[in-house]
Amino acid sequence: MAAITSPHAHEGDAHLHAHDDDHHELGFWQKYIFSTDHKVIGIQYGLTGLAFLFFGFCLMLVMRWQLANPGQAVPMIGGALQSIFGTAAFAASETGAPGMLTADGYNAFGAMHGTIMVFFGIVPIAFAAFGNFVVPLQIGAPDMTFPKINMASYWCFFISCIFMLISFFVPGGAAKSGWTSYPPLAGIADSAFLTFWNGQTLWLTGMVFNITASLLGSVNFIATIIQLRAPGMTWMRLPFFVWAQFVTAFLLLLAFPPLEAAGIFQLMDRVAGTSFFMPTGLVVNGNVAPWAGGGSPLLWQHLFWFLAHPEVYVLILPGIGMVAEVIANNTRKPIYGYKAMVGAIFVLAFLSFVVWAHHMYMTGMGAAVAAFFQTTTIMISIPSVILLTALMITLWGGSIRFTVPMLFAAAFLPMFGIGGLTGIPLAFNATDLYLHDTYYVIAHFHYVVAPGTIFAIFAGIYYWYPKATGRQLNELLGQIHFFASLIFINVLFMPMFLQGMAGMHRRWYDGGAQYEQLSKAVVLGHTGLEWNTVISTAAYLLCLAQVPFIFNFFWSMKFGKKIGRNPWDSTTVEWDAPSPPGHGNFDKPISVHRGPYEYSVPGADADFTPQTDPPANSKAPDQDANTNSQSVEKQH
Amino acid sequence: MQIPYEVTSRPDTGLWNAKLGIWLFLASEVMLFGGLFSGYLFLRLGAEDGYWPHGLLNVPIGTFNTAVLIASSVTIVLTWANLKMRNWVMAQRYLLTTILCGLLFLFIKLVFEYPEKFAHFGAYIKKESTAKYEAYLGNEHARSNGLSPRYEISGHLEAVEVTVAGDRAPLATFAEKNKLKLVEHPAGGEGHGANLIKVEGLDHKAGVSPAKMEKMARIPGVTIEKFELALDPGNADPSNPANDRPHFWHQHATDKIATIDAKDVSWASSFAPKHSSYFAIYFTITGLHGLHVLGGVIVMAYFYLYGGKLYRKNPEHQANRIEVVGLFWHFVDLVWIFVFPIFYLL
Amino acid sequence: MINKLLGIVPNASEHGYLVDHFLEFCHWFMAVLFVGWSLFFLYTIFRFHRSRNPKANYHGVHSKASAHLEFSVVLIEAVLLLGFGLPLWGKRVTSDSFPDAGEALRVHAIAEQFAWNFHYPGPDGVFGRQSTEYIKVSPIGLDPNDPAGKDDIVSKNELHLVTHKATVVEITSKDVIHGFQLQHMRISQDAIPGSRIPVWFRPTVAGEYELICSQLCGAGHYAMKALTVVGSQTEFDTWMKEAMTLQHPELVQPAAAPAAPAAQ
Amino acid sequence: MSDSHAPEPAHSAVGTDATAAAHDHSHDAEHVAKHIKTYLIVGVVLIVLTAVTVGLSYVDFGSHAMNWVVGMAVATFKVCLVGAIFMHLKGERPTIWRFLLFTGIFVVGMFLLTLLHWYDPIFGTQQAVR
Ligand code: HEA
Ligand code: HEA
Ligand code: CUA
Ligand SMILES: [Cu+2]
Repeated sequence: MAAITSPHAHEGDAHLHAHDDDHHELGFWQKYIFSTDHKVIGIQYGLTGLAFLFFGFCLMLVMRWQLANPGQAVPMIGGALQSIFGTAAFAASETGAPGMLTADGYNAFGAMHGTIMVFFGIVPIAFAAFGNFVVPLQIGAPDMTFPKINMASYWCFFISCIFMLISFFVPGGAAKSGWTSYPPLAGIADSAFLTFWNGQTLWLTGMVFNITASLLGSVNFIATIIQLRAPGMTWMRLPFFVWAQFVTAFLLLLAFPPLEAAGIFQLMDRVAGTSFFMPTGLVVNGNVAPWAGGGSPLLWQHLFWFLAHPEVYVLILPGIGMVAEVIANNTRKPIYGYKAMVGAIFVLAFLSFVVWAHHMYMTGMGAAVAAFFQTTTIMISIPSVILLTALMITLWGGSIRFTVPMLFAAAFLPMFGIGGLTGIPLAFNATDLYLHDTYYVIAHFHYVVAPGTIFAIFAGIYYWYPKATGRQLNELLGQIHFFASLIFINVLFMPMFLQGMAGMHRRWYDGGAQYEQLSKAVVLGHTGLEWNTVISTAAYLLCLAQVPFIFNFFWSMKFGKKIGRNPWDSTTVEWDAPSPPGHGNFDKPISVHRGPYEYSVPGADADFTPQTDPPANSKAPDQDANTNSQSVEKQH
Repeated sequence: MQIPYEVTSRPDTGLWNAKLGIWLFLASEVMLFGGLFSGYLFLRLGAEDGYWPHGLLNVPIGTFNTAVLIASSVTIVLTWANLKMRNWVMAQRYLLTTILCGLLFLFIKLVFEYPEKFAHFGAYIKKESTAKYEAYLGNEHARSNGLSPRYEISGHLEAVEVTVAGDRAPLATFAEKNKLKLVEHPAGGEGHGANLIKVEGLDHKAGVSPAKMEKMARIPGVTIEKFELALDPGNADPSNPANDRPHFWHQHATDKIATIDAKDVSWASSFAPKHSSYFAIYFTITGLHGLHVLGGVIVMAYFYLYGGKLYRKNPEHQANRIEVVGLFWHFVDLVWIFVFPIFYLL
Repeated sequence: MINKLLGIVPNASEHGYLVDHFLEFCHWFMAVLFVGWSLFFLYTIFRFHRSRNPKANYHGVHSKASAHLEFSVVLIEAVLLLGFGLPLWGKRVTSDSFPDAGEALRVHAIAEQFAWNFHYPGPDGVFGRQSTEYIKVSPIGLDPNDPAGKDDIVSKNELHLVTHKATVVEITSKDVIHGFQLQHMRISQDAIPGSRIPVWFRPTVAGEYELICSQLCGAGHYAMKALTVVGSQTEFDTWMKEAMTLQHPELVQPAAAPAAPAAQ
Repeated sequence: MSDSHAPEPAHSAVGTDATAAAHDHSHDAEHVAKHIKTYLIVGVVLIVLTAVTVGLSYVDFGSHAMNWVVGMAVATFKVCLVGAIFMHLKGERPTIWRFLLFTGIFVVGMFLLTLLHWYDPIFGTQQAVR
């Protein structure tokens, strides 16, 4: 490390900080477990997140079995499931086979699927893992501003994971009131069990830790991006991914605390008997409920959606950022409308704080408030259109090479398009009253998060894996993974629109077998019910399609093709570091001389000009950096 | 490896890392307390007329605690100023004062404020039964003076009257264990025959603590029929204009005893969080605020005890650390500046 | 058309066709955008594949097409919002949109885990008082001492309505949040404990429909449905009479009295 | 201010944190010493204002809402004092001001919109039984 001069050498204090820990190897624990190195923390977040993503998927596979075959025991693993999750979640079916998902079990799995996918899968991967690993490298920083807080963030997150996992095994099973945990349902859920030792209370406690972890992380991200940009890395030279992370961090920082407040309220309701969310005169099971009353269930919904709407942009923005990086790299040309895109994400972020009640259209909203929220919701689709349009126009005139990351990034565009466009009928009160809580909504948001964000994450993994490991993932396996996933994920989610239009509602344990209207409506030759089977089959096949990826992921760590610093001929700064980068990241001082996507610069020798190339060697204009940075200081 | 701008400012942003970090953290704290306060507003504005109490907290003690926090805000900023002037001894003195102020604040809350609430008792009368208790509620007086109606009768729980279906032994054991006295009701109690039993505290002062009352109500067969309270002045003399507005000095329960039928009561408990939306949000916000005070005290104590080493190495770094914890401490003070009027005064 | 293709359930209320039109419009708009964008997308990835275009163009697109496109998206969305979205909701929830008190059939819907209770005011047209005190006596806590409530009808999981008669349903819940959704009527409103929220509509097509509980309310949520019978006024009256005989035999005309024991 | 260039020469010459601090210090210390009196005065003003808040809450301003407004006005003024003087927001860097501004907007938005929803229900909505 002694050889590694910090780019900020003038800041270093030889007397105070040149500590010996740079010279001798850290022990295993400090290096891999309680590490303060942003790369290790990023990888920890990533592996934990991937494991949870897979776990969340498995929960859904079990649920999908029940939806397609109501009342039948899960084949083969039914007995095992019963002994793991207990008889509250898995009873014997009518034929006596063990392992039929119960209604409570279904609700618990559904709530946990939502929670885990959102807060323990996508956010940890897209935001925390990629943000931790890539952002400091892309801005040329030696680490995060607060490495110890960074470590605290991961371990706080880890504790929240433990809470969520053990909640499956307490009396009554995991939280079962939806990922939205609406009271009074969530308030009375499991109250027959011990005050703390029950699913809903553990869910709340886990969420409080999760929120704390996110807050610690986002403070760190913002401070890092503001303070630790390498010399010359002006605001308008930041790669788009960094901007996306910057804005995402602000969303988390400012939107999460109200949910923390709400979580504390709900904990008080459950543990101290308060009635924040309990209106006067509740009658549960024919008995007057033991609460003083005077609260309002809508208060929870407001505080929850105040977070949860910005949260959905937390799910998508890092994804768009990764897609932008991959597209620029693989079209070999600069991103179209970089500045407009940066502007768009700021507008998006700002608006996302004032649209939340579009999830509450059916709660009895008067004309004025409804008008406000419909208008803002429609307005928020505009920056999304700008982002997507800019990315698509970037393709025009490019020299597109379809590497595996590019396949996923390209597929992201139409998939996100479908998800986003189907948000429009939901955005109006009058049409939402038909679609609210049907599978149309389920399909809408899965299109944005599954073939949307998950594909973006896959693009990101295939793209930055070489930087993290020094080896490349296998191309062929990647292509199999891509094409199989693309096909099955569409067969999986597309019919849900039909089901939704035919009146199939979400959170239905039997997939709608109770309802005549669903079996009456025939769409494309199948009744609403029969589509359940198609969808479930596609889900199993989608799971199968992940096998090549999982194999590839571990196999390539040892046997993947070795690569150098810059396997993708990329321009951004992270590719100037060794692969994998050592402690402190760079082995030479970093200074930045141009924008992030100087591909195919006319007159340049190669079709890419790294940001760190000194201007003398190339004719690329060292843009008017001064004015640039000033204007950004003002506008931002 | 060294992180840049830990101590000195980055030229273009003019900030060092921790200062930016703490302000970001405070922004999120603003949202956290914003969420809590919006809960307060929502509940308060949604509360029916007459269901948001006034004047239940001890104003002089609250005022004193406010002053304590303000004083500590001054001392922490002086700590920082003295570190900037490289006056270590004075800085340590001020820091110690700040820590002591924080502890004093917590001490007052935990010893004088919270426990008092758990010993006090209040019962909300059902709307259709308020006329029966007009002598304690004074709603005639309230109506003619344009005041909010009153539904709650509060005071010191002196005794409860219970009926027991079946075996009395469990109640007797409970009473013995909890230092309660069982008295057969002298008049036999209208409508309950000889079944009505009066449960009293061993002496007048102790009464029956609300917590014990609740435990007793859970004994199988035991039904609470009546509450006997030594009334608070507001209920003892409800049509006295002197009781229309909250008093500054804390008012003790009077000697006037009221008997309330349990069947006329919609909700009764000590002034615990579960008592009403008001106490729920009061305990939640002040509790969370108290945790912030505690956190600040712990960090300051750490800097007080272990800051010397860093100061000798790099005094500016120590000054920065104090500035950071100071910012946090001012924020805690700032939250209290809102908490105090909205709960104690308005 | 697209709606049909997607399998929308048939509309059976007066205002429902407005909702359907609006939805249809949205779907056309989305379809046009999506098809347009997809064609562009597919052409681009074909045309600018590395094998066909080995050298990328640094300057990219200069045309203003994207700005025009974005502008027209904004325009159409504005039309959707101002022309349909806002007025339609206004027509559902404001005071002047609600039918006059005398004209409409009024029902209370009280949800509980996992059933719907419907409360009709009976012949006197006045709803009896409700209080949690009487929750053991009556599933909706009807006060037995209130004269207005003596002739009230309470029906479980069965909602009877009259074709072409404006209906106001006041929706509330005893325990947790449920959702009152009559998809054929294009009506949806959460049942929120602590508040009683009215919705109104005018059924046009006689028949039997399923009332769906649209909010997760616990283990029985999936099966919490009620039968909605829409028929002529006479059919409604007949049902009402039957219900009266069952629930308040003492109030029914003596002529009907002999029938009462048989009905019980 | 520009961050586009590598460290400004003057700064690089300073070398280490310690010396940098020393350099800043003499200048800083004077600056700080001047403020001490301000801090004390503000402290006293805050305590006096606390007494004033208590006093005002016993004055009848015509309606409870008016008392509220007055009480909140004094509290807001106190908070501004703490923020501006103790927390040095007066003269703080624009970066910090900017995100605090947005935080403020969002908090106010959260308050207002939540309450608006409460006060603009569907026509005829009532509170159910107590
Ligand atoms: C990443 C997540 C994400 C994203 C980005 C969005 C984006 C949007 N969402 Fe969605 N939404 C969710 C996640 C997301 N949503 C979730 C999780 C729920 C359900 C929560 C629950 O109840 O459990 C939900 C629910 C939900 C509802 C509530 C429905 C209900 O409960 O009844 C509404 C209503 O307004 C809505 C609207 C919108 C709108 C208008 C957008 C807009 O931002 C969309 C704008 C985008 C576009 C308009 C696309 C533009 C681009 C193109 C068109 C390019 C096309 C390209 C090609 C063809 C190549 N969403
Ligand atoms: C980010 C959010 C997210 C994601 C990604 C998903 C992904 C999926 N979801 Fe879900 N879902 C929700 C969020 C999400 N979901 C939410 C919030 C709800 C509402 C819950 C509620 O009602 O409260 C919901 C509800 C929901 C329902 C409705 C249930 C009901 O209402 O009754 C269904 C039904 O089919 C479903 C299905 C699926 C499927 C098949 C996927 C698939 O797309 C999953 C695909 C997954 C993968 C492809 C995983 C890949 C991972 C790996 C390969 C790991 C590799 C590991 C290593 C290398 C270590 N989801
Ligand atoms: Cu009732 Cu769902
Ligand atoms: Cu949303």
